[in-house]
Amino acid sequence: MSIFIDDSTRLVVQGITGRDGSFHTNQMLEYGTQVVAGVTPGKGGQSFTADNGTTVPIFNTVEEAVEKEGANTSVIYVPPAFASGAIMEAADAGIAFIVAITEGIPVMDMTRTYAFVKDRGARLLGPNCPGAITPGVAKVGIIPGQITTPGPVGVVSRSGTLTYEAVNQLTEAGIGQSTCVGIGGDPIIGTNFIDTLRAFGEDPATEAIVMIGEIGGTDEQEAAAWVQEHLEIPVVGFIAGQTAPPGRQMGHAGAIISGSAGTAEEKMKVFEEHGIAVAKRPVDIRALIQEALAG
Amino acid sequence: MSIFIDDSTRLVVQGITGRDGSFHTNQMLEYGTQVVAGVTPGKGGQSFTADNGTTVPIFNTVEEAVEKEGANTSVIYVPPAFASGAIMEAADAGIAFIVAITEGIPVMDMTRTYAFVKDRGARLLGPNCPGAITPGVAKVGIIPGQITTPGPVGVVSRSGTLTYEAVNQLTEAGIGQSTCVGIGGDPIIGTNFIDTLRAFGEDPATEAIVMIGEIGGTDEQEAAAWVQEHLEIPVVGFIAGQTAPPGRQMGHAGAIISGSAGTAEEKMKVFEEHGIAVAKRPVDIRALIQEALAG
Amino acid sequence: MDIHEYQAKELFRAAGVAVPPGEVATTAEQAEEIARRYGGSVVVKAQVHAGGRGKAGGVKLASSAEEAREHASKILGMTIKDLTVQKVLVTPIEDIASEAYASVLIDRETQRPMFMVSPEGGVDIEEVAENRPEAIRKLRIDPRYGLLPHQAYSLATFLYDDPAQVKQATKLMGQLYEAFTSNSCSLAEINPLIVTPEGDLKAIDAKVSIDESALFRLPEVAAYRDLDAEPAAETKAREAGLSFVKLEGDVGCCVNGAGLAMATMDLVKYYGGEPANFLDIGGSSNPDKVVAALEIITADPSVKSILFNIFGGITRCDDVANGIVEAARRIDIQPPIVIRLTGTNETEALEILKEAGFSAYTSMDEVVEKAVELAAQA
Amino acid sequence: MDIHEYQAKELFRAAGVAVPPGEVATTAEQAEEIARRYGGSVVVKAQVHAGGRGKAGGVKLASSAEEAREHASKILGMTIKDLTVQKVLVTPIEDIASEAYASVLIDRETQRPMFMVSPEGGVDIEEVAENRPEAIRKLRIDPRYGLLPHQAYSLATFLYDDPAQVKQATKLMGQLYEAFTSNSCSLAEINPLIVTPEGDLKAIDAKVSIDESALFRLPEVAAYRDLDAEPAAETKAREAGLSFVKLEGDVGCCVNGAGLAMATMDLVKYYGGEPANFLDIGGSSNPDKVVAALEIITADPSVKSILFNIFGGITRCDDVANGIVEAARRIDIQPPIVIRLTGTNETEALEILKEAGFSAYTSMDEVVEKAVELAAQA
Repeated sequence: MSIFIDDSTRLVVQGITGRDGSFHTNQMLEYGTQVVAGVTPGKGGQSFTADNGTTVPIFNTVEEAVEKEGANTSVIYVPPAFASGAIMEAADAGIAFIVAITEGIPVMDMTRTYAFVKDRGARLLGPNCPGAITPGVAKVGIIPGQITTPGPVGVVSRSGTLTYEAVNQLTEAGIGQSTCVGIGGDPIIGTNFIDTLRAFGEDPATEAIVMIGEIGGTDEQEAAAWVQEHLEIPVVGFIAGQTAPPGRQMGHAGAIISGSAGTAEEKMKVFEEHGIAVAKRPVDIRALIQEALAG
Repeated sequence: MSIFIDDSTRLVVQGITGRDGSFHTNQMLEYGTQVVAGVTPGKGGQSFTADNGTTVPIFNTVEEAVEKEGANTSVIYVPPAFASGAIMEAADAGIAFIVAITEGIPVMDMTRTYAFVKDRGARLLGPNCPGAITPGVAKVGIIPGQITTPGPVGVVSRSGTLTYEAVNQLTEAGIGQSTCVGIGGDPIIGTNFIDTLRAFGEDPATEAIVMIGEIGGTDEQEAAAWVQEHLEIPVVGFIAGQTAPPGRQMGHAGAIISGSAGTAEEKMKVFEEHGIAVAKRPVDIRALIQEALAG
Repeated sequence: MDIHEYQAKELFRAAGVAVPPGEVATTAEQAEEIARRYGGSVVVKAQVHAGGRGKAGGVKLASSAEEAREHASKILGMTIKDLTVQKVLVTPIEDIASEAYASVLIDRETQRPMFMVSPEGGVDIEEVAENRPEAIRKLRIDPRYGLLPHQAYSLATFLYDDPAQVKQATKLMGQLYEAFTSNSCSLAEINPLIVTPEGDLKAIDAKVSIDESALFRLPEVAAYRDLDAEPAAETKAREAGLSFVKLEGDVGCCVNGAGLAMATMDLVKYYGGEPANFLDIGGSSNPDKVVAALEIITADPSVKSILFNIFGGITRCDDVANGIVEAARRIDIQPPIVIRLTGTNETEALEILKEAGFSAYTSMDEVVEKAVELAAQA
Repeated sequence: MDIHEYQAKELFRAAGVAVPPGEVATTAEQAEEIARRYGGSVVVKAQVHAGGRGKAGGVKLASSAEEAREHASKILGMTIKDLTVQKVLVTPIEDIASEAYASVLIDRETQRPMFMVSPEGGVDIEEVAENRPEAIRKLRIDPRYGLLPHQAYSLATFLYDDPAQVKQATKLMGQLYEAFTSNSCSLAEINPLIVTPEGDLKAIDAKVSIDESALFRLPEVAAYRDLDAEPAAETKAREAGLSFVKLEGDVGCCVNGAGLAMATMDLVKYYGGEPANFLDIGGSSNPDKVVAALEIITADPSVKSILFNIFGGITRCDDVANGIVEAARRIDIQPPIVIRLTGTNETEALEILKEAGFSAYTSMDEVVEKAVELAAQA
């Protein structure tokens, strides 16, 4: 078992003919993901031929991809100016799980888009996220498949490459993952820590969770309180940004300490108060999760 | 029993200090309606003294009227430019049943307002409607109380004075009403025929229904189909506008025959096809409803 | 409120829609001059609030400025559906590769703005709807979000295959929607929407109706109202706060409430008469309104009897009675008046009327029968 | 992107907010001339992207044009939080009856724009939030509907009792929200919002941050970027598509991904070092970016060792390796470089680096320890 993606995932790639879209479609196909359609307005009727010889039909609209190929999941690699529209198109076409990789979508667009996706009852992951991977089954997004291995640990993270680091630590220590989810670092995201933790909590295959946060906002604090109240499996936490100065944005639009709120120190303290074991270094995740699984 | 309003109705009057608002607050109080609050921004803290000596507290916002007086129903007598905002304020404050009397609210405003009210889970009656009355219990709006009498017939109508005519016919013939509802003649209204018929269908006190339509649109046709499929009690129908010329708006914003659609002839035909007895004249409603009740 | 084609085109242009140039003339000489500036090859189009202008001879092609003048002199002053043509629009002839249809209106069923587009333009869209419904695409717009990019694109692909035209049409849908919402339209229609041989989309004809209720905050659009283009009686009625529509019969009707007014007209017909008008005096009972109503009704020479049907609610019957008495003092009313008053302050009203020598009834059927009888006798 | 107070006021004025006049001076003489035009009684305010200007001596009242010149000559060129003041805003002194606070920002929790208003203005709103939270009203706005009239009214009544002020404030809330949304702000703040003795509301200080992601469609706002007001290294980084923040330590960091970059800095500290910077080269692996990154890092004289931590995903390790080799050819890099590369094309990358004589690691802890050690030895 897993969360968000499994062997019933039928993926449509929005922006399949773009640079990133085509590169990652190859990667996803190679990993075994069922990529059933691509969408590029104006290129409907053409098809995408992968490095491994697979061909994927291209449509003008997501609606057609749903009707003709039964797509139920979408991944979005379109430029920021059009990404918000692409998300709404997917939700409007009945796609249940939408993964937006695109970085740099205007926040004002996302406030409306987030509301739209909720109105349509779909789940959005991201934007500005690496996507999700269920090791050995399917990947949707850009997480490198080779660093993952199937197993009992769910990974959820606001970061991209830091997620890879954490997953890699687990894999190197021989600990597999149920699903790895990058929720994205933007101020407005479709799926937050609690949403993901809840899904892991309902997944029988997930026995422990690694949660990777960073400075800025209060998502981690709220997640910690939720974990203590609702979750029965153990959680190991890590927070990046102990050395980040207040008031400066650290790459991610959301990674900024405003006034005295959102420091790494505060978040780590709240984690510990709510029974989440805190890793001081990424490498410490190994021992803590081993302990948790043994516990 | 009744629909929409009963003895638990606790009414707030939005625009209570205006000309229409104060006149009808008097009328509603006199009829026995529990008018628990009034709202006029800037006049919070004052109170409204009715002709019969009752005083009603005035608040700046509906929110206060709900918090302090437990208002659950609102009636709106504010000018068209502000009426749409007043409806949204009521819905946002948790009012469950909102009656908008105001005529001339821009349709574009109402498209958003209608969506807002639905989002908040409230019911809107109107705008541009005479409101509703449950004879002997309470009235919300402007239907003259003296022409009604309690009994088993539900009345629903797109029109104002034509509703009075129909109700008066019933009362003169000794046939009482459960609730009389004027849904309003605007193109965009909160509660349509089917919504009202459904409520009557679920009301054990209603044994037959009078439905009064007019030219324009297809609401009556859809209602007729719904009646045949879902309603177990008899319905008597009347349609105004047999002599109305196509393409001309007859007073109501919605009363216009567009092309060949929405004629009185068509609607009467559809009524008969779906088992609704059609009164040729308002006076014929008497006999038909007597038959229906006897049947 | 209907506005003229040239006004609709102004609104469309302001929203960015590609509309060919054009100017309005009120004389044949002006039309000639405009046509000369456009090189002579123009269309002269009657500006009246009526459909079927083409069939009525109100739209003519000219190949020279002189011909444009001749056409204009024929069209100006002609009558189309009872309306006298007082202005013509002179606009260059466009070459046409294909014609499509696009409009936005308010869909009563879903309570939302709705697009209707069809690749079959330049024809009566109602006919297309009836005969080939599959040639029409309807799309409702959620007012909370407006027209979304993928919706505009899907409308465009329903009309065109060529990517360049799809791109233009996608943009145009947004502009049309913007024109619709920012001007509080009840209808905004382009028919035909053409593609020129060069591949450019252009709005050749435009029809727009504005929601009267929104005019208070759209002063520039409100100024589009062309009083010359509507019957004088309707102007007078609107200014007095009445709602009036002229009909063909001889029984003048004065009623409070639109539904009751229609039911009254229907009852006139039921008893063998023909109503002369629809007239709703509205909810208020200002005696001045009643006077204005009687002035409008009596100005129609075909009226043979006058029928009042008042159900007092907000409307006070005594106010109406006073209005009738006042009007009888001020104007010379020839046709006989019969009156039905019931509801609020009915007793006082009947007293007032009786003193002034009017006959009053309390039943709708009685009064209508009487009015029909009086008209027949006249 | 932070913009200056005078720019923020321009955006507010454009949305209709009542903002007192004001002009910008870059010399003391200009300041004097502006002050003279305003009658001499002015405030001279440093225009830098930093809070606490008042405490730092960057805001001074003048009662004559001469005094304004003196203030300006002191403020221009002064350093506030590492930033040199290059412009001052000269604006008339306003008499103040009361001060309030109003802002709109993005609330991460509800994913919506949020108003924050307080009748306690002119002070640090964070302090108010901590000590007297009941003095702050927060209101989330549903982006599907925008600010509704009753919401604006309820914010206004939280600030004022006087009906005339409530009316002005209701209007102002709409204008502030309009400024916030139409300029894609992440923050739009008025502090203080004053009432003059005459009862007029005015925005005396303004602070606005713009969402960088929206600048592509806001060319006029994008032009507000003041390159002189930010460190040259950050300008260079942004232009190269990098994300860079200068810190106080001596271990230069070059990482792909913001989270990993922060974790790397933290690990430097863990092993007893201090990071010299935050630097995220982003997802793409263009060798030119790596060259630009090394140029920026080596331009900082406090850097004693340079640490690369690359986890290849989209980023290809061989591209990064090539960038490092290329940079070493083009620029003279003094501090020692240690490199950790893992992930996509790792093997090729290690080969490239080995050939060029660089030491490479595959574990994050190893490489950080080594970099800290090297910095300590330098």
